[in-house]
Amino acid sequence: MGENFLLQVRDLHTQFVTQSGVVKAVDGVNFEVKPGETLGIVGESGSGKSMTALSIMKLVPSPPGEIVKGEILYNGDDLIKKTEKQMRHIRGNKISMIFQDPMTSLNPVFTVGEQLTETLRTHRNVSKRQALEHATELLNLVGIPDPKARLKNYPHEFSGGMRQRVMIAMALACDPELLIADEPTTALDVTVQAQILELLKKLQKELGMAIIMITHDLGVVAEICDRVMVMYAGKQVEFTDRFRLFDVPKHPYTWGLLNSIPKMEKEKKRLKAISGHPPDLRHLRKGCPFAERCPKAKASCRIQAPHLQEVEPGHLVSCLLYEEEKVTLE
Amino acid sequence: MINYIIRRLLLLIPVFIGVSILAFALLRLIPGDPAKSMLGNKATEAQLQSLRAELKLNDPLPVQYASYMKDVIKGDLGKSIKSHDSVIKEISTRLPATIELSLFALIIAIVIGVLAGIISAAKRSSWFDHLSMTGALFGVSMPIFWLGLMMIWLFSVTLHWLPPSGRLSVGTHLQTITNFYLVDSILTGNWFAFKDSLAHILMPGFALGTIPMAIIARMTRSSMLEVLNQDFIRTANAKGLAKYLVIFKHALKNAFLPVLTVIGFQFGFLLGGAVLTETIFSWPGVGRYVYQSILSRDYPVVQSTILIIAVMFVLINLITDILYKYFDPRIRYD
Amino acid sequence: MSTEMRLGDDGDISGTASQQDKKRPFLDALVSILKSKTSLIGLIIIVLLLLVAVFAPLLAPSNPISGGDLFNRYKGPSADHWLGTDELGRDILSRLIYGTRISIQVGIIAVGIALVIGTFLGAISGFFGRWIDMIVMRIVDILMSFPSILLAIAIVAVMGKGLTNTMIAVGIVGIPQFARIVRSSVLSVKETEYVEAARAVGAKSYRVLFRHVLPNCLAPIIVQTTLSIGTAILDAAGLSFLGLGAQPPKPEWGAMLDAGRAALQTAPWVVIFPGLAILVTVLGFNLLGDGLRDALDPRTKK
Amino acid sequence: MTPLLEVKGLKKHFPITKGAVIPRKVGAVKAVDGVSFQLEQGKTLGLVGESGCGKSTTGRTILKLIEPTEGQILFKGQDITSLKGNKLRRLRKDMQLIFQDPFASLNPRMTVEQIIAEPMKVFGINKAARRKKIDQLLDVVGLSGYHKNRYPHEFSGGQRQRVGIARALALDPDLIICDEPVSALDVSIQAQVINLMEDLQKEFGLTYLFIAHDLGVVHHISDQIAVMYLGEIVEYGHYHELYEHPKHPYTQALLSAIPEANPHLQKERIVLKGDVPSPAHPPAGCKFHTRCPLAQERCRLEKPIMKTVSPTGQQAACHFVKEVGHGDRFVVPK
Amino acid sequence: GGGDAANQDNGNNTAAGDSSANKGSSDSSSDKTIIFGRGADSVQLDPSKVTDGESIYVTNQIYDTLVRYKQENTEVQPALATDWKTSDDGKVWTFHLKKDVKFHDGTDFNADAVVYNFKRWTTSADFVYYGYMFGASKDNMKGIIQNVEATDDDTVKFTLSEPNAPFLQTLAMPPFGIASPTAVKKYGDDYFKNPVGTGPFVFDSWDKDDKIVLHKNKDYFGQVADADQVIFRVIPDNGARFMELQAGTINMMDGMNPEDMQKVKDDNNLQIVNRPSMNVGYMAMNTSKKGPMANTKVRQAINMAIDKKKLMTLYQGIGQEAKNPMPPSLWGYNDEIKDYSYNVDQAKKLLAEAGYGKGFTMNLYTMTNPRPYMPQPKLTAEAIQQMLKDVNIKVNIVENDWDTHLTKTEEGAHDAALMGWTGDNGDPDNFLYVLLDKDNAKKGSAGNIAFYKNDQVHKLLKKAQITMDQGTRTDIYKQVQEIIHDDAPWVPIAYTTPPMAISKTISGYVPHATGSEPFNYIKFK
Ligand SMILES: Nc1ncnc2c1ncn2[C@@H]1O[C@H](COP(=O)(O)OP(=O)(O)OP(=O)(O)O)[C@@H](O)[C@H]1O
Ligand SMILES: Nc1ncnc2c1ncn2[C@@H]1O[C@H](COP(=O)(O)OP(=O)(O)OP(=O)(O)O)[C@@H](O)[C@H]1O
Ligand SMILES: [Mg+2]
Ligand SMILES: [Mg+2]
Repeated sequence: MGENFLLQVRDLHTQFVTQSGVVKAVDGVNFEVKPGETLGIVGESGSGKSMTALSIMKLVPSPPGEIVKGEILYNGDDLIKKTEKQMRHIRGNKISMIFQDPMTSLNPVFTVGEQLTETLRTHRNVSKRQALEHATELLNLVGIPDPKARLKNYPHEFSGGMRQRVMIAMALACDPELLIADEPTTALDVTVQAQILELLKKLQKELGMAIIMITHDLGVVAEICDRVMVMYAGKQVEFTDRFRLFDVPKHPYTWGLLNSIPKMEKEKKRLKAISGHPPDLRHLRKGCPFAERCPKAKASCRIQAPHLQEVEPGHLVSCLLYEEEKVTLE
Repeated sequence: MINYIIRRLLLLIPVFIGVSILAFALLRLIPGDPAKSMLGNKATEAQLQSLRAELKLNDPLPVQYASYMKDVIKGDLGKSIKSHDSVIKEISTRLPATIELSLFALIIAIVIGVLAGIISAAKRSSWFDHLSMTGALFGVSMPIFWLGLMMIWLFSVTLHWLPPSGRLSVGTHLQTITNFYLVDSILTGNWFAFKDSLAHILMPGFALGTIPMAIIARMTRSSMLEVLNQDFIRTANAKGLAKYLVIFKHALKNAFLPVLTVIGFQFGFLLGGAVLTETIFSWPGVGRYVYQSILSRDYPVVQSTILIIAVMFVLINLITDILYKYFDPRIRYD
Repeated sequence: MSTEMRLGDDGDISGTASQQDKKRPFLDALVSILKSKTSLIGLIIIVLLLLVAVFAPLLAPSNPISGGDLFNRYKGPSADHWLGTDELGRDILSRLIYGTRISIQVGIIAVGIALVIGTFLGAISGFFGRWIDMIVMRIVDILMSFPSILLAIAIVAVMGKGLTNTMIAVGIVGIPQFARIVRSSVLSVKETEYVEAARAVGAKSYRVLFRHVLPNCLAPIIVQTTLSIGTAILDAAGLSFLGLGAQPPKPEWGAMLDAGRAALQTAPWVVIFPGLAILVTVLGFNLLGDGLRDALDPRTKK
Repeated sequence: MTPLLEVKGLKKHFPITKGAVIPRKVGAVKAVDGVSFQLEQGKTLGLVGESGCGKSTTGRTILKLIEPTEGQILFKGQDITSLKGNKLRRLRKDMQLIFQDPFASLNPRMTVEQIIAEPMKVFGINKAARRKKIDQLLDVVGLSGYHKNRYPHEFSGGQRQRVGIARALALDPDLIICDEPVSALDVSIQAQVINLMEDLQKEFGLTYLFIAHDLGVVHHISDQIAVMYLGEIVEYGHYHELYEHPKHPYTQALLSAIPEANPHLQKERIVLKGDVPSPAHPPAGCKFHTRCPLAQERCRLEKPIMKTVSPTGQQAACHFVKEVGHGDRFVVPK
Repeated sequence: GGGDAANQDNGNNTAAGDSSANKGSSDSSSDKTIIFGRGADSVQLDPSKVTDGESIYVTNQIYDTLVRYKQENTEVQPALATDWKTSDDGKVWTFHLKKDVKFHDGTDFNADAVVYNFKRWTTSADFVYYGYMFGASKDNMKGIIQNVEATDDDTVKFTLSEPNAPFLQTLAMPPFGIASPTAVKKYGDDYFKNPVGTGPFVFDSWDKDDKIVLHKNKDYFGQVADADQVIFRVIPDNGARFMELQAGTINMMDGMNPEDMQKVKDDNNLQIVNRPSMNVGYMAMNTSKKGPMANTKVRQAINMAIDKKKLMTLYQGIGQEAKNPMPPSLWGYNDEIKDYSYNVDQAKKLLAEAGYGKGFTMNLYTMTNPRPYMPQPKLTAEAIQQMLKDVNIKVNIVENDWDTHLTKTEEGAHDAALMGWTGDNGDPDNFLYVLLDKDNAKKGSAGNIAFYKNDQVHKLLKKAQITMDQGTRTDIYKQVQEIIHDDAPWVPIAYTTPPMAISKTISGYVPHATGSEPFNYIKFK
């Protein structure tokens, strides 16, 4: 591929060794992020979204977690081979990350100003004054009124939405090329979520960084992502652009997911739920992990593991249905 | 803030009343006759009678209590039955010894305990972690009276390194200002006395400080581990901060809050532990004194000492509480 | 109905981390204790102590009380007396072995007192709140204002010396700890939705408290109990060391230490071994307590 | 026909107290501040609103798990507002609650069988009858008999929610208050539970008060929807009409804020300023005026009343909507 | 001793400041300092108010009495009084006082001072010894001393209500040390910590529970001390105190662990000095209790069942088996009495005769604190417990601190109790009457805790009290001892010679039988 990618993740495997078995939290994931684009990662709880993101940052809690295989190429450099010290130079500087829960992600005993300038002073050789000025600008950028005064406040003096804005400001402090947002709006109310999504859209337009947006809300995906990766039980099941994902979903799981969402139509139809529940990652059976719940599953699905395949240009799916014969769903 | 402190102080009033009643009642319930213990076995019945009258021992208990409290409020803690000296004097000559010992033990405990706890948490599962936590486990299980004896046996009897008892060697002279010998010897520039009093306080200080040290180390470690697991630490790491900053700035300030409370509580332990330590090391402090006074039913002494110790204990906890809130910006007072 | 549900017949169907760190029944705790090296050591120590206590008459080489000969005082460790003899010429090993019975008895009874009273007070205080809470907590505050050893000494002074009174004193001193721990877990459990559910179906207060709230406070209570046994043994030994606890000729370890103290220079073994016995016993309970805490506390399961 | 449930002017103010010795009231959290509605047998009323707007408190007050401050609750025509003791307990048979958190709402120390049996035990139903009922309930909610002896932690979230539903059904209630029963579940599981609840409603003629913050879900399950803001109902109406033609600016903003799973739909979004104000200090006048894009001077001063805004009975409390007819109560159309 | 961390060269370091200088003390860096280590602090330094040895020990250095015991026995010799005479009826005593004696505060010692002191002792029940020795009570605060008057500056006349044989002996007791009236008035209630006497040492300072410092009285009318300073240090733990002695930081101590005796013998720098015995340690059996203890045969059997030879191992050579209620060092001791010999079979036989062949259970009260006559009371009790088990008597030990022990035994709570007595004045009356006369067998305030009541003994003891001739009295006391031996209210256990360990750098120290002695005879090498 001659394209210029900001980030390329190749065959990433991250696992946890626990008392009750090995959890393959990320099990062979491949994707790439182009400069300035927004990549969405969706999937149910426990499907490995956060671990994929933390693997990129090399912040997988270790022990018990460990990246066991794969490459993470950032501008062509493999992050996996980097030392902890080199990584600290990249984190918060080239790649930033914001987390789901703005309530707990800020240190409660330091002022917001302290936490904001800290990032700057770590990565940029600036004076305290300059850092404070920059921090004021940042707060202004993310839409916090009266930024100068607010710098002296502690996190608990902000509302949830405000805190998430502070988190975003902190992530943007050093003009990163890539922003990873792990469910940044899940803990927020819809009206506040709308504010944050608008803000992210605006910032991306202005600053031009790439975003990896992790979410379980297909609505959010539909709204801001350029391309989407769907994960199930640590595996990547589908990877394509958002229009194809919603218009022509290929994987039965994606399809089931879309059908599970109540549509706001006048005529109420019974929901088409996916049966069963996600598998225990410690005791994965052979074959496709979705086979147990898949309405299209065949005997072979329980034996043979599918591979990720480009079934149509720009549309990758991991399902046996497409490996043997081309089938279209509904 | 001031309001908060005043409110907390007011809240202490019922506790103090309770404590004083308890201290008062406990002592009256002890079997035996203080008049007799005062006069000895050669006293006549008549002598006993007149002494009892003098000490108001024949009054009903509530009357005794009321008159005691009236005096306490006036700042008069009464006279020791045994020595006839004013209780305030008796206690104030011994209290500095106990406080010096307790503070010394506490400082050792905090310095070593907190450091060991931080390093253990930061280097979880390292040999240091295993070693210090095993040590801490032995520490919390330690009968300190035995530890004290073993220290004496080793360092005094066998090795002759440290003196087995007292605060200062007999021939050593020290001009007392604060009655904390270590402080006084520094203030007067008397290095010989400083070395001497340090040699004396080492063993009792360590014996007394062992359990708090172990508790503080364990608490610091688990508190640090808990904090290190929290989201904001992940944020700090994601910002690319250096590791020492993450641990000593972001984690420690949060983790220290619960440790602070534990430290406050340890002070009470130290005051109690002083009974045993002071007995073993012949330390002329209140711990030993109150124990002996309990045995000889020296009512005014025991009552007042218990009251003073309880007040100190409660105040220390109040102070740690206030510090806690002072350090934690999330808590407001109004 | 609900044809979508196809349940596997395997029991373990929880799929996410958050599902696992919920409270488990105590069988699981036992398993995880057996798996942890340190708590296993604790368990082994305690089991051994219990065995020694039960089989003391079979294990002890001689009579711990009347087995002495005044002409045989302060003999060092030898083939006849592995740990030497004491101030009355009695075999120290035998006395230590019988002392196990006393220490375990002290630990269990003292903590039993603290457990029953403390749990009761903490439970009603946390559950009913208001003035009950106010009163109980003030009492607890008052008790906690005394350094515990001092309070225990005072109580023994009032009730008279002896093992029984020592157990009671150590028990009383332990009450506030239990009351506070139980109260705080009752307070948090009281707010849970399953307690609200119990109320919503019309269960009466006592039923809610005893069937829904208290069973869910068991984990901290069990941990506290185990750790308290260690502390109680330590405190009781301290009181005996001061001459207030077990009276002669009871082979209580603290009392043995006290008696041997006079001969520290000439016969240190009289002091060394009883102290070691206390240390190991308390260590055993602390190890087990730590293990239980890890096993029962979902937070440490990460 | 009288509605199954009627709520008139319901208020719940949680006092904010100060002072530990003598607590005094210094304010109130106006969690529910004058809520009125009617709910007919067999229907579902959806209650939506942002976090903290008082949805759960409304539900709990109706169940009399907390005492209302003001207002009236009529159940089957009977005023239950001040019921106490055994009468209240008997009422509990007819009203049940399903919780949001499938992990916190089941007693972890009880087996599924015990959990489901609990309500029946409380009402003294004998063992044999209980057994039979439990088997029947398990079947109804899609669990198998062999699940009976398992503990909650052995189940997945969706299954637990089924156990919670079975418990709620154990006494054959008429009304079930569902407090965000699917919010904690993943989409795929959420759909299963919604389907189950719909089936149960049909089969047993249940009436639901369905609380949620997800408009999509509420839209799907409800007959009528009430939108709450800061303890008050600001709009009320038929599920689809309200969705298609929201009249209140808050409802409009809420609807526009929902990201829809349709990439082709680029909707014009109304982004509200700021956050929901604290219910302890609600704004005067129209409570929404601080965030309302249409707010005028009048809104700051004058509290809007509920107005019927469409012939089908849709109502809204806003100065700027046109009134169609009168009535300050909602009537579910037959 | 070993190289303790304590100072060797403190002389150079004390120049910085001397805290004890507040009373104009002498240079504390003198080599001639007696540092005496002991287990407990003094209670008060007013000897007339205290009963404890630790107080008396110190006051004995500060005060003089009218007459004083000789250094090596309890014979009386002149002190503040140069000579005396008694009237024929034994009721009037006249003392001539030494001239030109001054109190430490510079005021004159004279007859008025003596009168002042005796009057003072009749003003309150606090003056315990006065009450006890002279029979004062609430109604009669003066007791047997009807009148004390100064007939001139140097003469004092005592008028007694009845003759009192031990009167002179009693006046030699340290509690009757003469205090400076000026100081008593000046300090009032605080006098007890500002003692002023005429003795060989002058009070300097007192740090409670730590040390009392005295310095030499250069103008002492008797032998002026060699030591410049005396420091009494409190080191409660016997073992620790001994270690200080080994380290050389103290040079005298009392209250050794018997176990440490051998260590002293092995140490070239230390020596043991035994205090002459004037005490007896015993087990009293409560004859007033119904049951076995009231039975003479049982008491005799118990006497036979106790192996004193074995018990002596607990005394480590400082004890001598006792057979009488008074020590052999006193005149009037009956050495012809043959002690019950250890014989289990005989004991069992006697018990069977008394109807207790199957044995019984009894309690045995004991004290926790070591006493001079019983250095290891706890162990003694335990040993007795073991021995009596052989004759089927089950013993429950009840252990109490000293005060409680006294209270309990005086009330008669015990079946048997360990007890002992140190003589006050070297008169047999001070043993036999106090400990075994029915006058002193009153519940609640008994000196006679065997509650032994024998009318013949009573008659004899009373007669001895008013007999002034020592030969006659000797005969009476020997007879009393025989009766008591047969009735066996006690098991006499030991007479001890309490050991003092002292550094070999001092000499001339002669411990006195009464338990304390002035240090002015001590010499430094
Ligand atoms: N510390 C850990 N030890 C063991 N397993 C872990 C640990 N952390 C995560 N896992 C497992 O890794 C898997 C992936 O977790 P991850 O957090 O990536 O899920 P997610 O998709 O982000 O879910 P959510 O939507 O709940 O955030 C889960 O099955 C989880 O059980
Ligand atoms: N027991 C209580 N004491 C004081 N305030 C309370 C209490 N319970 C609830 N509140 C307050 O009342 C308000 C409404 O709470 P409620 O739980 O009813 O909101 P909700 O709409 O259910 O929110 P959510 O969506 O977060 O569940 C909140 O501000 C809450 O803080
Ligand atoms: Mg996640
Ligand atoms: Mg709610």
